[in-house]
Amino acid sequence: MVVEQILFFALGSLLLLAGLGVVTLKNPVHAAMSLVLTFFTSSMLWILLRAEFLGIVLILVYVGAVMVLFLFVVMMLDINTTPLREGFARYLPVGGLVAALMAAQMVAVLSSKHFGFDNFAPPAPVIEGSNTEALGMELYTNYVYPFEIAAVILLVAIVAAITLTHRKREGSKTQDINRQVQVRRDDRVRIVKVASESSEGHGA
Amino acid sequence: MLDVILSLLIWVPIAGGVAVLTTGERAATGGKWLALIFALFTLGLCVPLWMNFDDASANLQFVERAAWIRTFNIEYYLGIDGFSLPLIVLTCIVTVLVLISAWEVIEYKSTQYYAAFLMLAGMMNGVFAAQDAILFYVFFEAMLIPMFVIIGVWGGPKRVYATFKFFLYTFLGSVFMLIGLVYLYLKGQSFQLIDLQSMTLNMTEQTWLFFAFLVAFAVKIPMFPVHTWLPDAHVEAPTGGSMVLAAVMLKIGGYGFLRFSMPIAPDASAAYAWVIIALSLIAVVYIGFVALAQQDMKKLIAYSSISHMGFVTLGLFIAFALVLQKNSPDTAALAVQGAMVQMISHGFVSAAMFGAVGVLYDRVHSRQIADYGGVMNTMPWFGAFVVLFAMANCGLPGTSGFVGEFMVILAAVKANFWIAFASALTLIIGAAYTLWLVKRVIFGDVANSHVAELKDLNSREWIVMSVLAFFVLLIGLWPAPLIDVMQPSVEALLQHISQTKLIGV
Amino acid sequence: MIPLNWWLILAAMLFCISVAGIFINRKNIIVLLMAIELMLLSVNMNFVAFSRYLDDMAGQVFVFFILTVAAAEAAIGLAILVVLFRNRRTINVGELDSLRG
Amino acid sequence: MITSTLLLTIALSPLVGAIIAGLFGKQVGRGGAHTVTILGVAISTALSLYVLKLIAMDGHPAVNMSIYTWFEIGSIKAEVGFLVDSLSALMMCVVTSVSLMVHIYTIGYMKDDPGYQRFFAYISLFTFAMLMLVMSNNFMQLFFGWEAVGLVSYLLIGFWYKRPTAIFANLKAFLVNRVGDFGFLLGIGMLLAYLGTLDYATAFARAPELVGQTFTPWGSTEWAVPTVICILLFIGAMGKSAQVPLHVWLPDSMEGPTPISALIHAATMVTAGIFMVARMSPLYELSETALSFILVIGAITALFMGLIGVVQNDIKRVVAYSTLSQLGYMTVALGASAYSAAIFHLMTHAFFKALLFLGAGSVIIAMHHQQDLRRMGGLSKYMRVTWITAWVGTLALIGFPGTSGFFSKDAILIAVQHAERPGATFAYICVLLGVAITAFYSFRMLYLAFHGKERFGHDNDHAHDAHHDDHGAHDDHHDDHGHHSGPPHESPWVVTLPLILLAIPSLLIGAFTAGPLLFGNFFDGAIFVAEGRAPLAEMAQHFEHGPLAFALHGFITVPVWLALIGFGVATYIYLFNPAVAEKAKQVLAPIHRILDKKYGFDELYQALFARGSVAMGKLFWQAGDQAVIDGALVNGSAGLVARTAFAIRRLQSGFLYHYAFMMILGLIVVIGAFALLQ
Repeated sequence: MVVEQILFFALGSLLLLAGLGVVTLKNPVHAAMSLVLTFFTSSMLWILLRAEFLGIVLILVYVGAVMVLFLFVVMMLDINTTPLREGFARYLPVGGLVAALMAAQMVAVLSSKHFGFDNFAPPAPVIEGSNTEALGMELYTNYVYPFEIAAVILLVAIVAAITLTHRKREGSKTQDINRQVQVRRDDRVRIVKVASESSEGHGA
Repeated sequence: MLDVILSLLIWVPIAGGVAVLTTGERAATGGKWLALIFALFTLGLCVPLWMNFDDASANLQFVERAAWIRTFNIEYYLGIDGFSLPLIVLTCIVTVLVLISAWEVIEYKSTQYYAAFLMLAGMMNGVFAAQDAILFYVFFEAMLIPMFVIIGVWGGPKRVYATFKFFLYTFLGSVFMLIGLVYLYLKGQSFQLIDLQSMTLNMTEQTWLFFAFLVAFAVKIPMFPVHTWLPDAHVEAPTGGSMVLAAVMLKIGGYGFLRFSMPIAPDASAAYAWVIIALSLIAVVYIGFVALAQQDMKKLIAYSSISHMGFVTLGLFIAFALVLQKNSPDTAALAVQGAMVQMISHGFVSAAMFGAVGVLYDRVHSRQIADYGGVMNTMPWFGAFVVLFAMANCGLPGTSGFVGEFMVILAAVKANFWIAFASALTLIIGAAYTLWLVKRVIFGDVANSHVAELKDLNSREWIVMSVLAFFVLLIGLWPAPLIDVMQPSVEALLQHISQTKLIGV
Repeated sequence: MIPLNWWLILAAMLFCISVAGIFINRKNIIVLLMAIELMLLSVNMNFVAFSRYLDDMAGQVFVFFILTVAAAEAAIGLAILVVLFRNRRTINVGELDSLRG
Repeated sequence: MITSTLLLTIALSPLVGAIIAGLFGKQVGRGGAHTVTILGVAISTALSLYVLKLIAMDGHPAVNMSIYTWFEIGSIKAEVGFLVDSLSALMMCVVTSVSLMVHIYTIGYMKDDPGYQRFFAYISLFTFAMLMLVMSNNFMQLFFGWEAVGLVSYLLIGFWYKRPTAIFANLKAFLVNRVGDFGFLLGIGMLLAYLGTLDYATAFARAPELVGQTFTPWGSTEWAVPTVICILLFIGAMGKSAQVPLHVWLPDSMEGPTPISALIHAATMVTAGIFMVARMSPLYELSETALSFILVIGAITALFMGLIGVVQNDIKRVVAYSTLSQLGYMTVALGASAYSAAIFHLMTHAFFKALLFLGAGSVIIAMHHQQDLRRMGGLSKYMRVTWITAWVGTLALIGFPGTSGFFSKDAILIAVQHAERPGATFAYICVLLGVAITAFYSFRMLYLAFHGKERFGHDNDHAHDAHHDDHGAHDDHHDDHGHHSGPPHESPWVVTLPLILLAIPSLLIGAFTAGPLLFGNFFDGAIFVAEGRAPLAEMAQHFEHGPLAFALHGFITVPVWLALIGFGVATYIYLFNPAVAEKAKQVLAPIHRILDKKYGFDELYQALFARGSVAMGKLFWQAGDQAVIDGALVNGSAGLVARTAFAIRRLQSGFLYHYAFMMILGLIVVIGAFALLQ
């Protein structure tokens, strides 16, 4: 049991450090990298919590897709970050104060008499079967309908992202098959009657 | 025909208004004649109404009942008694006079001007004939729209401010009344006035209802603190507009007290009667002095009509003291009759005064007293009429102005000497500001070139002035027919308010 | 054995860090978006922890849905960012206040 | 037999004349106007005399009938009706006869005035109003007549509406009358409240019930109800009959044409107040304090107004102040509950005062509308008839034994002497002094106008232009008709005939009517005097052996001696050496200034009431209406809404981070609330 605790503390502190990094690092790319680190540590934690499918999915979805997107955008747009950074020091105390206040509030709420977690039973024994199987069972029976909606949401996201950013690039040649097929003979051919050059003299 | 006469009185003018609207601008004179025909027809309807009105009974007559909104059992319920009849006749007369007086004066969209007045007349008749609270409320609100248009479109330079102020003031007031009515409905499941009046209510309910109705009708009368919209509305309104506004629309406040506040919440009214009496006395004296300091003719007459309307509320509410403490029902009847006659007579007198100012305004386009002087030299007949109406305004016996005030002051002496003392001051203050106006405008030497080339009354103005003079003198010299018509209703009202509603609760 | 409390406190700390992040660099949208991702992550942490301790798969299912939503949100956020950049040549929040009242 | 048609014709014929002359003036023309009006008034005069004969001679009982109901509410009834008894019959005759004289006189006086028809319409309308007042049998119609008479006097004073002083005077007259009517109406209100009826007969029958009742105006003070009612009614009389505090309008009403000064401001309207108190004698007898109040007010008016008459230079104002003082005498008689003496003096005064006024009018015509006594003198040579009749009038005025004035004034003096009422001695002193002063100023006027050096002289036209005496009211209205210079000449017969017709009763009527009126039972039905009081009893003994003996006896009484003193002083100053007048003026300069300023009443009222109320009106209007109600409440609330809206608008700053910050703030608040509330 002790190993678990050690692991928990190590990963937890790493997680917090990475989170801090995301927020404080100057260069957005470094911030993105620290966010990736955050995701990794949290997926390990999730595995610790025996939610291994989700841990893997987290890596795949977030790190694979979202972070790549972030980096792609950061790199593509030549954003000069200098103006974005100033005011950092000025707002640090306020930010810190608010964060501390919220943390205090949450801790007060969580550990106090409301939820009564302190006398919460220790984790139940190992559940049978693999986590993925259980998740699949749950997902495709009780939560089919929300699952479909989630799919629709993703579709909406795709369509929205494309329509927003799509630009019509001028000068790109495309064939309009339909019009090509409808062409008829006399659109293209014109017969012209020209008088033959006669010998008896050049016109009066 | 008799059993539908009230609906005719309401819907004929409104239909007439619509018909005149359709004639459009091209056939302006045709439209005007059509409007006049409709107005005269409505006035003609009043004759059988008055003839067949049985002035011995106090219960409703010419009753029409039809379901309107079943879910809240609101009914299209019409009926008149002694209080409504004279007011309806007054409305019809004033409407005809207003149409005549605006014949050549209004060129800009004249048919719409006429249509607005016809619709206004129809709705006012509706207010006086409605016996269902919601029907009353609908007409009460609908009436604002034509008036809003009349002042808003054909008014003077600052008309927008004036119309908004007028509309918002009245509208705010009437919202409180609606809350009161809804509460009553929830308690008694009915909107008919008869049921509302007979419903037993405890003191707190009555107090709340009384103050809700007070806000609505105090704005309309107008009573002291909420009166500032009237001078602005009158200064900016066209002549016809201020004639109707002064002659009839102010009476709806008084009529409202008679129909709603007093019968529905008699104990609260009796308990808070001193509030109304104090406000009325302020209106009579304070506004009298304010009228003295005016430079604008229309503002002066507007303040004078607030002061005269102070008598109406005074007459109505000293009746409580007379019936309950002094238990002399006859003097209480004298007070309420005085209030009613004051309403009718003020209708004619103030319409005439505004008509007179209108005659001058049409010629010189100024309402400032300083711009006039010695009008009598160039317009002798107009001068004679103005002196007559000025005398009626300061309550000279023999004119209608005197009858109402005389009865209210006499009744007030019995109620409390000092109330009578304060209200009788109007004899002096009223005479002071009216005759000072007459002195500066009518008498004296010809003041300036404008006055020099004034022409005397033309035939149209002659008709308006002589009809109003006839009624002012008729009520002044022989008020008996008007009073006998109202007597049974007054006695019924007094009998009703003498019983307290608190026994059961 | 790790009591549930710790997990919750850990998630709460993470959440507060992301809130601080929003405060600190108020001008840089990208970091803002990242902070939001961080928030979502901390929420997911809670869910997983509850699902584990209450032995109920619903928590994990919900995390699954949050992931989809988060991805969609990030995608659209970046798309807006790109469009914004194209029109205004800058994504510095300080200069973008044309929608003020 | 007095029937309702008879009484209606008496009352309405002047009205018909007025309507025809007024509304159809153009069509009827000048001749038509005055014939129709004079015809109307003549009819009512004849019928009134017939009625008086019936009631006085043939003992016809008093008539009390109602014509139509004005309004009827439960037990309260107000009708239009007639009560004709000895008192009102006498008043009807006085009113109609004087009015007839004035109508005839006006033909001459207003000969070339553009408003000719209008003037005739007004004076016969006035006669109608006065008759309605005199003949009424209930308080409502009395009030109607009361205010109608005030209206017509307003119209007549302001007849020449082009002149600013005239329209100022008529507004002042109407407002002061209205102050009187204010008290009068409250009196009627109290009567209705306590007796429940407006009708004379029932009111007088129930009057004794009032004796015990008290009225608590405020807190603990208790007032006797009859006293309050009588004083309030008397305030009305003070307004109408111009007693001291409310007298300011009468001298100014001289702005109107002279005929109306004679008719309204000497003979009829001003006596309405006296008539009303006499008519209400059953009420007045119930309250001692009210009677002594009347006594004191009358005495003050009699003495102090006479004093002012001494310093007046305008002929009409001298006569006006003498009217004021004579009215004071009548009020004093009422105060001494010698109502019959007051009415008797009222009648005789009507005749000789109208005579004096019309005489003054004839002088004014002759002097081409010059009213200033200092511009006249020695007119006796040119105007014999006016001069003689002026003498007759003056003798009657000062109460020269034998003349009608002597009988009526003596009756008052004796009545006051014997009245045992608080204030009686003070009144007696004032009245006695008044006799001397009356003699002094009336002879002063007589000498300045008719005797002595001709001061108008050749500088006739000079008299017209610049020289404007402070209150010398030139009728500049008349200048346009081309004044022909040259010596003054006697007025046409139309003017002199009324003078003569009025001179006869001024001399003789006293002797004939003193007996029955004062001591006989002429007024039995109408005037009620409480048993204990018989003010005229002592005079009755002197009167057994006929009026002539009484007149001779008069020579040795105190008042006549005082009159002779006054006459002597006036003759010495104004006939033999006028310089004394100037010297006296310097010596008594302060007194002269006070008198000239008419005790400052006018300035006080003008400043306090006129300007004061306008200022108060402005204050209420600017401060009250504009600032408080409009500014603060109406536009103020609108402004408030606008300001709050602007403040909220700034929250939408457009910066993303502000919105984020607000979201997080909301989150913290929610968690905080959740944590706290659990």
